[in-house]
Amino acid sequence: MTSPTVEHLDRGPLHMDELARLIARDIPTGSFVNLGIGQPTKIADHLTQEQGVVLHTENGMLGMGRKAEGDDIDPDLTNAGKVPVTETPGCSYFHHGDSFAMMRGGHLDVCVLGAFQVSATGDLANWHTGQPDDIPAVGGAMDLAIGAKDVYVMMTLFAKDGSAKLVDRCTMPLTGLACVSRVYTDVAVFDLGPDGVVVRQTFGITLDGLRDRLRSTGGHTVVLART
Amino acid sequence: MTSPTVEHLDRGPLHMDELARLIARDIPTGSFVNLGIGQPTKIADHLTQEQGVVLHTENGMLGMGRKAEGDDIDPDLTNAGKVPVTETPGCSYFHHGDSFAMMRGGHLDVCVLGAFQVSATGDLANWHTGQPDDIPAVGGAMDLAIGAKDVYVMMTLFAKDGSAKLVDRCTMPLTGLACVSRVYTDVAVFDLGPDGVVVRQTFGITLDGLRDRLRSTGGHTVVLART
Amino acid sequence: MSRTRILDTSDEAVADIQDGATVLVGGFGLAGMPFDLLEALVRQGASDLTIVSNNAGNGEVGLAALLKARRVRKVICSFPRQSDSYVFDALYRAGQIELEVVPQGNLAERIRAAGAGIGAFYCPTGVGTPLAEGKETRTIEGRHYVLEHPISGDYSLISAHRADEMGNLVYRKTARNFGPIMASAATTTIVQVSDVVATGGIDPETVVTPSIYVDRIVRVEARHHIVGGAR
Amino acid sequence: MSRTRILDTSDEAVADIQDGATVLVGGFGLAGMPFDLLEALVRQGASDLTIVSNNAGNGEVGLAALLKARRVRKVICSFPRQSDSYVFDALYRAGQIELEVVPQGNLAERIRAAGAGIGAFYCPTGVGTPLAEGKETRTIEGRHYVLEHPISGDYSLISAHRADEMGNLVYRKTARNFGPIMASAATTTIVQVSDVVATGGIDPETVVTPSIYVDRIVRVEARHHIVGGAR
Repeated sequence: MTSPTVEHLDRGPLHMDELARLIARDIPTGSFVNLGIGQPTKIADHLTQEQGVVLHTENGMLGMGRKAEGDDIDPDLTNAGKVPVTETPGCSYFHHGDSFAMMRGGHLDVCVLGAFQVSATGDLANWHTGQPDDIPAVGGAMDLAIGAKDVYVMMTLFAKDGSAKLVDRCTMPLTGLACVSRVYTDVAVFDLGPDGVVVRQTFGITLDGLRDRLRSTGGHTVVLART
Repeated sequence: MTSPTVEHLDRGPLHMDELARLIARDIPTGSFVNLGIGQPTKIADHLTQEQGVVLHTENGMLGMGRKAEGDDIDPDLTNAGKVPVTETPGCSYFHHGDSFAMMRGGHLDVCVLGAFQVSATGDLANWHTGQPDDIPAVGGAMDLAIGAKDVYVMMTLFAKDGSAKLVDRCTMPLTGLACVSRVYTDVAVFDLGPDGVVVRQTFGITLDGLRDRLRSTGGHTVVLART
Repeated sequence: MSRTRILDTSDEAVADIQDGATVLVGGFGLAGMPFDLLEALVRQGASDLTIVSNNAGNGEVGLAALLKARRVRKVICSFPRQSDSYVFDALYRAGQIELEVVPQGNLAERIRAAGAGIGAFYCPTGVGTPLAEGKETRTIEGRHYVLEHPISGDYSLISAHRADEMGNLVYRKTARNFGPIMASAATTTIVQVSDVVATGGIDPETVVTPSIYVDRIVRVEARHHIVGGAR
Repeated sequence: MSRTRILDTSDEAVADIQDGATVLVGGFGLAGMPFDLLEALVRQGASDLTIVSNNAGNGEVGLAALLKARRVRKVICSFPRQSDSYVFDALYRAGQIELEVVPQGNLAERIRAAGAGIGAFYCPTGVGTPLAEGKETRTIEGRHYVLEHPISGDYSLISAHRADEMGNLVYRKTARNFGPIMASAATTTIVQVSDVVATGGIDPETVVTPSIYVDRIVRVEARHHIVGGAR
C-alpha cells in the first residue's frame, strides 16, 4: 500500500502555502476536518469542491465556508480564530457542549494543528511556550489533540534559532500525549506510528541530509525510510 | 407560615379524583412539573389555566397538553405512558439526553409519583414489587425520584391487604433514598422532613385515629401534628 | 466518518450487520421506532444480537418482530413491560432472553457519554437501589453518586422525519427521543426517514443531528401504528 | 424555577447580583457576548466577582469593561489572550486578577455537567499536561482520563437572538456557543435578546433553550461590534 520515501531534490523547502496545498491534497475525500488557528487555516484555500471535505469549527458549526468579506461579514458567524466566515450548503449549528462532544467523541477524521514541538512518539506541545511572562491560553488545543481520528501537525521543521521542532522529548508544556500521527514540515513529511518515525517525502534535502541536520541539533530520534 | 393539622371529619377518605384535585391546588403557580404514569396523570385535569403550570414529559417535551382524542392523535406525540397527547403554546421538544439532564439537574419544581411504599425518611419504592415472577421495569422512576426539587407521592395509605404503605422502612426494592418530601393519600397528607413525619390534614379520620390505624399495621413511625 | 450514503432499500442499509452485533434501536414505544430497518434486519438474519432500546417491543412489529424471530440474545432497556410486550414477556419468562434494566436517564446519559468521548461519569440516579448494586459509589460535596459507563453500539438504527442529501436530520415531536444520542454512539448509524430534501433544504439553525453522525439513509413510506400504552 | 420574567431594562435584570458572585458569561470573543447586561453590571457595582467565560474580554467593551472597572477577582476561561485583550493582559501581568485556564471542551462539558446533575466525569482531554496536574486520573479500557468536576454559577448572563414570552430561546449562527449550556448551569439565568415574540411564535421543534432554564429576559437594540482576532 505504501510507496518508498520520495526525495524531492529539484527544489528547495516548501513555502507554507505549498505545504498547505500538499496537506489539502492528502485529506481523504468526504472527511470531516478541523483546521487549527494560524497556518493550518490556509489549507482550506486548497481543498477542492470534488473532495467534499466538511470543515468543523469548535465554536459550534459544521460546514464552515470561506472567510467572509465585505457585506458577507456577520459578527454572529466566526471561526475559532474569531475571523468572520461564511456558510456552505448543508451546514449546521450547535452549542459548545455538543461541538466538543463531537470532537472528543472521535467523530472528526482529521485535525491539523500548528506546533512548537512534536516528539518522536507523537506528543504535542503547541499551547504555551513555557516562558514565565507568557499568558497561558489553551483554547481548544487540548481537545483537538485528543479528539480527531488523525491529528496532523503543520510546522517548519526548525525553529528560528535552528533547533529542531521534531524532538526526542518535548521540553515545552504538553498539549497531548501520543496524539500526532503525521507531521508536515517545509523539509519533510513524517509518519509517527508503531514503526517509529518514517519519512514519507523530503523537499530540497536528501534523507541522509535530513538525518544529519536533525542530528546536528542534538536529536537522537531514528528517522526511517519508507520502503 | 404553617397552619395546624386540619382534621376533615365531615367526610370519608378522598377518592383518587379528589386527591388529584387537592394535589393540583397545592402545586405552586408557574411550576415546571412532571406527573408520573398511572394515578398522577389525573392531576393534569385539575390544573387551572391561571396556575400556568408547565408539564414536562421525560420522553422529550416541555409544555405537554391534554390527552389527544380523535383527529388530534399523532403517533409521534405521546406522553411517558405512550398515550397520545397534544401541544400547548410555548412547548418545546428535545432529545432524551437533554430531557433527563433537565430532570437530573434539578430544574423541575415538582414531580408526583405513585408508590408501593414510602418510608418515614422519604425512601421510595415504586418500581418493582420484588416478586420473582414480576418482570423488572424501571423506566424513568429512579431519575424522577432524585431529579425534582420536590417529589410528591400520590397513593392510597393502605394496600388492599390492609398493610400501611407509609412504613418505617421499605421492604420492597428501592427507587430512591430520602427523596420524597410529601405524601398525598386518601386519608391523610404528610410532610416528610427534618422534623419527621408531620400530618398536614386528614380525611374522614382523626389524627389519633390515623395513629391507631398505622400502629395496628405494625408501624412504629411517630406521626406528628402540625402546630 | 465519511460521507453519508443514501440507499434505495432498507435491506441494503442493514446488509452488513453481523451475528453478535450490539445494535442501538431508537424509539420510545412506537414513536421513533425504525420499523422498516428492523423488518429488514429480520429478513437479513443476523442473530445473537444485543439490543439497546428504551423498551422491548410492542405487539409483533418492529423490535418485537426481531425478538419473535429469536435473533436477540440480550436486551438492555429501561422499561421492557408494555401493555403489548407479550413477545418479550414470554421469552423472558421462558429464560430465553437476557435482560439488563437501566434507569431511563442513565440509559440516555450513558449513550450520550459514548458519543461524547466521556470515559465514565458519577450519576445520582439509582443510588442505594438494586440497580446500583456492585457499582462503584462516591460522595461529592455531600451528595451520593454511582459510577456509570458509556454504552456504545456497532450500529444504530433510528427513525427521523427528514434528511437532506448530506445527511443532516430533523425529527418530529416526541419521536426525536433517543435518535440524536444513538446517532452519535454507534460505529455505523443507519436512519430511515420519510423525506429526503436537497442539501440546503434544512435551515442550519434547526438541524438536530448533524450529518457527521449519519452513515446511511433510506427513505421509507410513512406509516402509523396503533400506540400501545405502558402497563 | 418559576416563570420567566420579561424586564424593561438591563439594570433591573442584574440588580440583585451580589459581591462575590460567580457569573457565567456567554460568548466566544464578541459573538454572543451579552454587552448590555455586562454594561448594566458595571453600573450596578457588584465586585469581587468570579467570571466564567471562554475569553477574558476584547477592547474595552462587554467583559473587558467589567474587568477595567476592577470588579473581577478571578477569571476561569480557555483563552484569555486575544489581539485586543489588553485590559486583561495588563491586570494579569500586574498580578491584579486570578486566572484559571481550562481546556475549552472541558469548560463546556463541566458547565453542561452542572446543568445536567452529573457529579463528575472522566475526560480524556489534557491527560499528561500541566492543566491536569493534581487531578485524579484513571485508566478505563486502556484509555487515560482525568476526573473533571462541574462548574456552576450563581448567575448566567447570555445573549440570544429571539425569545418568546414564555422564555424559550433561539440563537443566531455561531453566537449560540456557550448560551444553552450556561443557561442550564446557573441558579439565575438572565438573557438579552434582540426580539421578543408572543408565546407560540417559535416553532417548538426549533427551540434551543427551553423556557425552564430562563429566569429573566431583556430586549435590547441589536448592535454590531468589530470582531477581534485571536492572539
